[in-house]
Amino acid sequence: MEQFINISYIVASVLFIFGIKMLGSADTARKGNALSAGGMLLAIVVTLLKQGIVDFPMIAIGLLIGAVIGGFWAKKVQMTGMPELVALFNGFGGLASVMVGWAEFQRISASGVAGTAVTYTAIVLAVLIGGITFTGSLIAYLKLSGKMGGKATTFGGQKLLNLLLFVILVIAGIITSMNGNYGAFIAVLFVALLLGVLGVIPIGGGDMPVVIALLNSLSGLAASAAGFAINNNVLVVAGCLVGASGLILSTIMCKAMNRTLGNVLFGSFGAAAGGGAGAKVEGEMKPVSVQDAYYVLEAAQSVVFVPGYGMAVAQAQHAVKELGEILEKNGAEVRHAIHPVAGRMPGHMNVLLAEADVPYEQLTEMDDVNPIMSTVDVAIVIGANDVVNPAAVEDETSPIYGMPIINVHEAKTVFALKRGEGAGFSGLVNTLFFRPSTRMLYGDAKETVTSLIAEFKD
Amino acid sequence: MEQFINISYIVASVLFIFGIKMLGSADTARKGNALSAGGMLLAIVVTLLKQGIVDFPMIAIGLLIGAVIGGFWAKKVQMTGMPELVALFNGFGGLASVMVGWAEFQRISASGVAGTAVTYTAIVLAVLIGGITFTGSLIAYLKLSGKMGGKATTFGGQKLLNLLLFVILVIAGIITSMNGNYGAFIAVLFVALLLGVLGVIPIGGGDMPVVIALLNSLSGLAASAAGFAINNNVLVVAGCLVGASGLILSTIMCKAMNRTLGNVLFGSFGAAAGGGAGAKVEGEMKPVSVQDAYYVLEAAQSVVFVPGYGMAVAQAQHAVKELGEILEKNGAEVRHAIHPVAGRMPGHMNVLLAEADVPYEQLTEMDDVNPIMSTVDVAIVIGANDVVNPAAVEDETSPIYGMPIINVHEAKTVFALKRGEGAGFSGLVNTLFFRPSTRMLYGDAKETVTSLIAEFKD
Amino acid sequence: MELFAPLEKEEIETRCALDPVSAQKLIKLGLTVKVESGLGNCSGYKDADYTSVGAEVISDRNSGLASADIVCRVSKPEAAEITQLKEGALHVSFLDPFNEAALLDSFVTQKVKAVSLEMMPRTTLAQKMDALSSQANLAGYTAVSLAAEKMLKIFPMMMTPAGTISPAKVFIVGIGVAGLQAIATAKRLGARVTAFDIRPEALEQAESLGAKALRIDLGGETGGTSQGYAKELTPEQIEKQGLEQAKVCAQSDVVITTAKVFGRKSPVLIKKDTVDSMQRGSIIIDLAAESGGNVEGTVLGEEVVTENGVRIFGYANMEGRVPQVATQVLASNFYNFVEHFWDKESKTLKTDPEDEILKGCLITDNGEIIHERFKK
Amino acid sequence: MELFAPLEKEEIETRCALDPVSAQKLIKLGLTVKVESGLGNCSGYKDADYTSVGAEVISDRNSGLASADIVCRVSKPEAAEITQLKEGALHVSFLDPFNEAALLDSFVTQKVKAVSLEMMPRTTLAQKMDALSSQANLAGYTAVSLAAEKMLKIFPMMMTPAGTISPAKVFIVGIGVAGLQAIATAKRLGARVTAFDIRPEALEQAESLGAKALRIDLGGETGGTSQGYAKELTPEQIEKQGLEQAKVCAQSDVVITTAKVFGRKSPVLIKKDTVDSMQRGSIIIDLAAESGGNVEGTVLGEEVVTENGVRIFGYANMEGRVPQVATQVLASNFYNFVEHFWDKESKTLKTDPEDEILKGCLITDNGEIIHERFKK
Amino acid sequence: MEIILLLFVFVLAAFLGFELISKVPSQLHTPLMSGSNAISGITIVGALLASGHQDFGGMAKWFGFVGLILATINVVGGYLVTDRMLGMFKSKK
Amino acid sequence: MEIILLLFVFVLAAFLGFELISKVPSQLHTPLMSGSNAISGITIVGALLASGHQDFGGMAKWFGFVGLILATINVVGGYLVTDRMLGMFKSKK
Ligand SMILES: NC(=O)c1ccc[n+]([C@@H]2O[C@H](COP(=O)([O-])OP(=O)(O)OC[C@H]3O[C@@H](n4cnc5c(N)ncnc54)[C@H](OP(=O)(O)O)[C@@H]3O)[C@@H](O)[C@H]2O)c1
Ligand SMILES: NC(=O)c1ccc[n+]([C@@H]2O[C@H](COP(=O)([O-])OP(=O)(O)OC[C@H]3O[C@@H](n4cnc5c(N)ncnc54)[C@H](OP(=O)(O)O)[C@@H]3O)[C@@H](O)[C@H]2O)c1
Ligand SMILES: NC(=O)c1ccc[n+]([C@@H]2O[C@H](COP(=O)([O-])OP(=O)(O)OC[C@H]3O[C@@H](n4cnc5c(N)ncnc54)[C@H](O)[C@@H]3O)[C@@H](O)[C@H]2O)c1
Ligand SMILES: NC(=O)c1ccc[n+]([C@@H]2O[C@H](COP(=O)([O-])OP(=O)(O)OC[C@H]3O[C@@H](n4cnc5c(N)ncnc54)[C@H](O)[C@@H]3O)[C@@H](O)[C@H]2O)c1
Repeated sequence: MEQFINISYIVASVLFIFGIKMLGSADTARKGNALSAGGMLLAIVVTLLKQGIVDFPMIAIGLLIGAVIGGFWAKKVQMTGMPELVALFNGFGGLASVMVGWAEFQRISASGVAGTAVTYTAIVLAVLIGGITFTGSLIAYLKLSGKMGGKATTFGGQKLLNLLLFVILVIAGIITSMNGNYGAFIAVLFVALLLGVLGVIPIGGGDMPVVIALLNSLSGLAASAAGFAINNNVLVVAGCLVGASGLILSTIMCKAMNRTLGNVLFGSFGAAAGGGAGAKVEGEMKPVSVQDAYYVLEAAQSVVFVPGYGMAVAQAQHAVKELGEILEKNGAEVRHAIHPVAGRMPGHMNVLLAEADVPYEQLTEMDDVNPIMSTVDVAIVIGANDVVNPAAVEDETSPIYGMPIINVHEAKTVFALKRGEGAGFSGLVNTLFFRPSTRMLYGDAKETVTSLIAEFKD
Repeated sequence: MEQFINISYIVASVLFIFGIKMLGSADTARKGNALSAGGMLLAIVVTLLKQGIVDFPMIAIGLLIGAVIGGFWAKKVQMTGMPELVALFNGFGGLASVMVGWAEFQRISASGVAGTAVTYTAIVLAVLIGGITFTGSLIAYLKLSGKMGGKATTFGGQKLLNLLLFVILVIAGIITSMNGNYGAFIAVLFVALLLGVLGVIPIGGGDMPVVIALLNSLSGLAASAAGFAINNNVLVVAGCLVGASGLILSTIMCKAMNRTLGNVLFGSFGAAAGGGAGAKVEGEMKPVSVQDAYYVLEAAQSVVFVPGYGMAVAQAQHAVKELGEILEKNGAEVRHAIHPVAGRMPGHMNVLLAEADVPYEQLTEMDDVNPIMSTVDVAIVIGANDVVNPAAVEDETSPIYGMPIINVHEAKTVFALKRGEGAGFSGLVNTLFFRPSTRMLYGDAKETVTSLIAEFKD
Repeated sequence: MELFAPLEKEEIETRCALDPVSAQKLIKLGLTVKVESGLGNCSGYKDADYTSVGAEVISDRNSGLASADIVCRVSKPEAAEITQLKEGALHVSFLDPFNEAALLDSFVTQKVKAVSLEMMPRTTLAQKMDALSSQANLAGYTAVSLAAEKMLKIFPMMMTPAGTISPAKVFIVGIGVAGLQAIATAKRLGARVTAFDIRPEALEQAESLGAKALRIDLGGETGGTSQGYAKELTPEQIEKQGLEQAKVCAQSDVVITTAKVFGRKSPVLIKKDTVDSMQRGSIIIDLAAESGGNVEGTVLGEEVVTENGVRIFGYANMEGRVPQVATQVLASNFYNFVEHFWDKESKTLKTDPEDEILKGCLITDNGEIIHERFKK
Repeated sequence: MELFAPLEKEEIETRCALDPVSAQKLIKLGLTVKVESGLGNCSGYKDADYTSVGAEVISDRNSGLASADIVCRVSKPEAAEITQLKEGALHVSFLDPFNEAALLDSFVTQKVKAVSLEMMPRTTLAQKMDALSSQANLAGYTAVSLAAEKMLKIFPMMMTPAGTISPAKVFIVGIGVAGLQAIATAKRLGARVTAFDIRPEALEQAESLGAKALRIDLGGETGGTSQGYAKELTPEQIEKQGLEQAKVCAQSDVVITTAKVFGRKSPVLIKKDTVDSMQRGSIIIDLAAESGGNVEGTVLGEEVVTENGVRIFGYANMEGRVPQVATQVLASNFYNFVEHFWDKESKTLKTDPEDEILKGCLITDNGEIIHERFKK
Repeated sequence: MEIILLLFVFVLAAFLGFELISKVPSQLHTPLMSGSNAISGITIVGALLASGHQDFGGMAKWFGFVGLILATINVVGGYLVTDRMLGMFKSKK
Repeated sequence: MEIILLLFVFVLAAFLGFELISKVPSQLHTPLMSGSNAISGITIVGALLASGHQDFGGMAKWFGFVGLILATINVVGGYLVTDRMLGMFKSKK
């Protein structure tokens, strides 16, 4: 029987593997979810066959209560409320791992025979990670559902407090692992719960989806740790799968926001520290990888291309047209904004874009695109320079002051495609490239656009 | 110490994982190989630390002999001789697994305590798979090195013999697994060796690379089985990694030859059976998936595009031009062969291809491309029909008999892009689409070409 | 066998029947090629170009006509010249057979095999000899280049520092070979092109070149004949078509009409009121002018400026505006014709009257009219 | 303020200074706009078009000139007309200031502010008022459309049933604004284009439009001045350049030259022997004809056919062949100029002589020549 | 040895987890998160053992019971919500 | 239990193996084959045990010895040949 159960666990794990894989692509996602649910059912059923499982009434009641609550909430929730519900569920999962760890700890304590260091360590990890997951998810839930201010909350001495808690945690953790001291165990639990709160409070509501993905990864790890504690392989495998894939997912989500994970998690601390000093700094040209640019574009709703002489030099027009088509298929609104002096002859861009068969309808004049620029998610500047130089509208001393430009600097994100630090025809420095919302995609424009296309095509 | 060894095994396995992953891409392949070699070294060294390892002189001698022979051959071999050497090495690996299994079998027999069914089964599998690998690889080696006729060899009654051997195998295998009977064990070994020979002999020399990849996968599985036999996790993991990735690799290699694995392995049987009857059959239109087409194109050295009216309807010219560029970058020679009457007006294809900026140098006239057509690896017919209808040169009763066509039917492989069964302008049936070397890529030409491009961009 | 290409006599004809390249190919085939002196003058070739490839340049037209087994020329012959031909000779040219019954009779009398280029079947196999196609193609191109040169505006769109120049709007009526090439050329230059034809498959073809197809539901039966030529429309259909077209015309800078109905006077597709609704300075090129014109007000061979400043060009022989290529492809058609029926062994033409192509284009043979449609 | 656009007097001038659209924009700005009756005749506008946007159409040229604060016109004025201008008025037109010292003196005497369009600085900021650019652009386009219309062959490649028609070979010498547009247009039509310029960056620009750049190592110093105009070459450099160019010319169907050196007679880039080496029927369009021509044998305003059948077009006012757009962009340049210096409050022009643009193009002011290069 | 093998399993699962997710379209980020959240409810197996196994008694059992309820909510709710999300996603397309 | 965990390890490794190789350019087919052939020489660990371990004696030991030599050839030769192939491949590019 034990063999059978364990083989079933293997099957369940395989179902989880397929489930996760299929969830990653639109066509198969729903079936993937069903598969993984099947795996879960299998794991639950065969567990009930385990030798030594006796208290079926208790189990039945527990399952029933849980299923009713979970089912009810899941059915009732509005589309808009789903993310916060997921956060809540995730928190419960974390707490469940805490409970499993705690129960095992109790069992060992009660049995009188001391557990091994490995088991204790596993229990500590399960409780620690599970605890953080629980309160962290709860805060995320509160923020998302508006029951708590969505803004990033920081307070003085927070860093110090965190440090203190960390020290306590390490000491208590070590003590527990060594000899299963109950007090230390409770200390770990307590600190974990606190850390979850403190960790999530400073993060703004807009970043919550990433945080939930990360907490989700953590709850997987907590389950995995619980698996080590009770020596159960399906817990280890399924938990670890979730842990790893969740981590990747949160990274991907960060990239789609043009952020890093570190920036999301600890960004507000930096902000708190560096705040106050409002001086306008020059900044630097921040390069971005094609892959990261892809994640941003993939999530963009409106995109404006701004071609310039560099597009002509690179002969990138066909690639640009294709990228435009792909973005449109992906659901974005695509425009090509042509500045009257772009290129080196009147109508330079028109010739090229007509050659690439960009429909005339997508060609937008400067005066038409500027008013909507602030609603644009991404402006892609392709080898243009002078025609997007904000100095023309901002810097009275600039030789091009007074020339109307395409105001890409108002777009949410700007990707500037250039080969290097080269100036435009007029030889002026362009402050656009130094702005916080601008990212540089260095390299020949055609190659860059082609690699962007490649990213879209998997 | 045991813990340490096992953790080192985990590290070694991780190195193998990275190694295989990195071997799959040109930039990292060499480093990947080095990493995996590092993993191997680690595995060997920590094994020597194992409790109970005492006979170091023996080990030293064995390692020395093996290293000298392997190193010498590896250094000496010519570039052209490498594949057969790999086959030989692979055979040795298989035989080594046989030996490990046999040694374990001996040990158990000698110890007097009967082994478990699981252990015996594992031993049988190790010996069986290892044995097949050994002789199979040997035959592959002989065929490749020209020491044996490269042609597929079949003889009457082969099928019957195979069946007989299979029955013996099953019976002997079961007996061995049940009670470790030595005679049955030897029978398994013997049959395995024979099966290896019989399995590879009927396969032609051109298909040997696929066979070696498959045998390589088998030798991995043999190692994995040996791992089960001696309860060693690194053997299980590394062997299984090789087994799975080798299987995928052989599938990929088959696709690159526009074949299926089954066709490669058992093709000659079919040929032997259906041979003789030389009647010209009509055949059928065989569709091919975009992915399989990709594998063929990826391996092609020379490609000819033959555009027709369908390319114009689909407005696929930009995509075609891009695919051409990609193929060129991939090392293939690319031509666009324009038939004078292709399209619906004189110069129809020229307008479109010029719009897509296909260089004039790549446009080839019918009379220039036909003489080299038989050396072309792949001809891609994009919505052309009448202009590639072999009836014009072969069927005197055809209304278009006498019109020169582009002889794509002479190319090694033809991919025909059409939406369905539609006829061309002249309304004639085109036998090209029914020929054995032709594969249909159904769908709008632009979409098909775009998906092909997507395949190339990973 | 001897092949002779006489000088074209019509003033307007800038093309000729043979260029040096095709002459050379004919000679390679085994023919003796004679051309009348000055043949290539208008299309950019000198007599020396012909002699250098082995053709004989003769000044005596009459002897050339009298001794030739094959006579190739562009325009139909004068009746008088037919009588000079050898009995059994082959005469290949445009003939306008529906309107030139007398000419056909001369051929009959003289027992000359007369091939009418107009009657070449529009099959895939015959396309290499199809002079109507090869010439219509060039007519389509020159129509656009003429329009570009005559227009007060430019074709492409340009977004310039001095404002945006909008692309010219071009409307092509009749999407045969000429119409398609006109679409392609106008598109290349950057115009917005709309196109119309009564044959639905032609609309798809226009789209395959990037034009916008104007789809008008004419009701009733429309479409092409089996030969690929357009059927004649009922008056109601023409009415409805005119209405829809007028709307497009009013917005167009250039209108090019190419609709011929084979063997008849071309239909009038653009009425005077439509022309009057067009903008000052816009241009109409009527490629059907020679067969009566698709536009009310077209005058053959002339530019007409209407009161409201619309300019209608009814030039004849539009393909003759690029005489060098027109001659090149036409000569190639002649060569392909000869080559197709050439018998290598006997070094003569094998003219099997059951051949599908000959059935289409051979009008007279052996002293009688053998073509179904012209039999009396 | 009052702005007046007089009729262009030169016979060849088809453009005019104002189109209705820009007139309307000027009126919106707060100016009173007067145009002489018949102004837009050649460029496709009627007097009614002007009145409908609020401009005043007057027949009395003299009163118009006398009362205007700003006079806009295309070609330089007759000296007599300058004396009719109001003191302190602004006169904007092409002036050819290097060759018309007398005219400048008249402006000085009359105390008129004269702006020379030729002298507009070639900076990014001034580009919207740069009439040289806006017109050269159209000249480049018309050069190609003229060539297409005049050629015996066609531009695009066509692989047809009647043989392959090879693409026309076009050679563009001088890759300024006109050269670039010529490249673009010829490429669009399907030609193989080679281009040459002495400025290396111009070669890159040609390539950015898909042309093949002819790279000749001239040795010594070459390149543009800071203003973007070309420097004059030494005789040896011209020699060497001629040699390389001759090779390309010999193979070209169309050669278009655009090389002007500012303020001087244009360099002769294509010598007679080069022209003689070209093929019969090939075409040369010399866009520099007005300033002397880049080609030996160019005659201003005419088509010259050489002995070996090469046709050299030295037409003047090429941009005037598309007068409607030429007027549109030129008027837009005028408008942009006025708008740039317009003071909304006072509804007058703010002409700060320290302004970089005015420094470049304002020649006379307050009864003296203030431009550095023309000061005596 | 057993713990080592568990560790091995853990490492392999981690690699597999990383390999499985490569490029997820942004519309699927939330469902994927939600779906894998449901999988993380696998801790339910632990809770089942703790609440129903004879080895566990007293407090431990009750902890297990609470854990069971929570984990069940996570599992049941998680799968259902994910399914709903994916359903909408599809119909939207 | 141990055998089950080994099986688990096996299954996970199989999935990982499938996921690792997706699209290999055709020039790399042979090196990849050769490189993974070298890895399959991992059976050398088994041979080491068989030839050097005290538990093994008599015939078994000698089988192990033969296995050791063969596996070593496979490992050493395999890695070297692969490296040579990849070296040429690079210089060719
Ligand atoms: N339109 C006209 O008629 C005309 C005529 C003459 C002059 N101009 C002037 O030209 C300018 C036009 O502005 P613009 O924004 O189009 O161009 P721009 O200001 O000249 O800038 C071009 C940019 O493209 C980049 N680039 C060049 N080659 C590239 C390649 N292969 N891939 C990627 N990037 C490349 C260059 O940076 P890197 O070197 O770092 O790559 C440069 O910053 C204006 O100043 C205008 O006044 C216009
Ligand atoms: N060149 C000329 O001047 C001229 C003029 C008139 C006629 N023609 C005649 O036209 C023919 C030209 O031959 P051809 O080989 O170019 O064309 P074709 O024989 O007419 O064949 C076109 C093929 O394209 C396929 N197709 C149509 N739309 C498609 C799409 N969107 N995607 C993919 N496939 C598509 C059709 O099959 P499905 O329907 O199954 O997709 C059809 O088999 C000759 O017979 C010629 O004589 C030529
Ligand atoms: N088989 C071949 O290889 C071959 C060769 C040449 C042409 N063709 C086909 O023959 C057909 C005719 O070609 P063509 O250029 O000689 O035709 P055409 O000169 O006879 O007529 C020109 C076009 O005008 C259209 N037309 C006629 N009446 C009209 C009306 N009232 N309104 C609008 N349009 C009208 C016709 O449909 C035709 O498309 C085309 O489909 C062409 O593709 C086939
Ligand atoms: N700043 C701006 O926005 C702006 C506006 C318009 C033009 N420009 C620039 O000004 C430059 C000149 O433009 P243009 O069209 O008025 O020039 P142009 O008419 O003065 O000369 C045309 C071209 O001929 C070339 N040339 C001169 N002598 C030559 C010789 N011997 N051989 C070959 N070529 C020779 C010149 O280099 C120039 O490219 C261009 O680089 C253009 O991009 C800049």
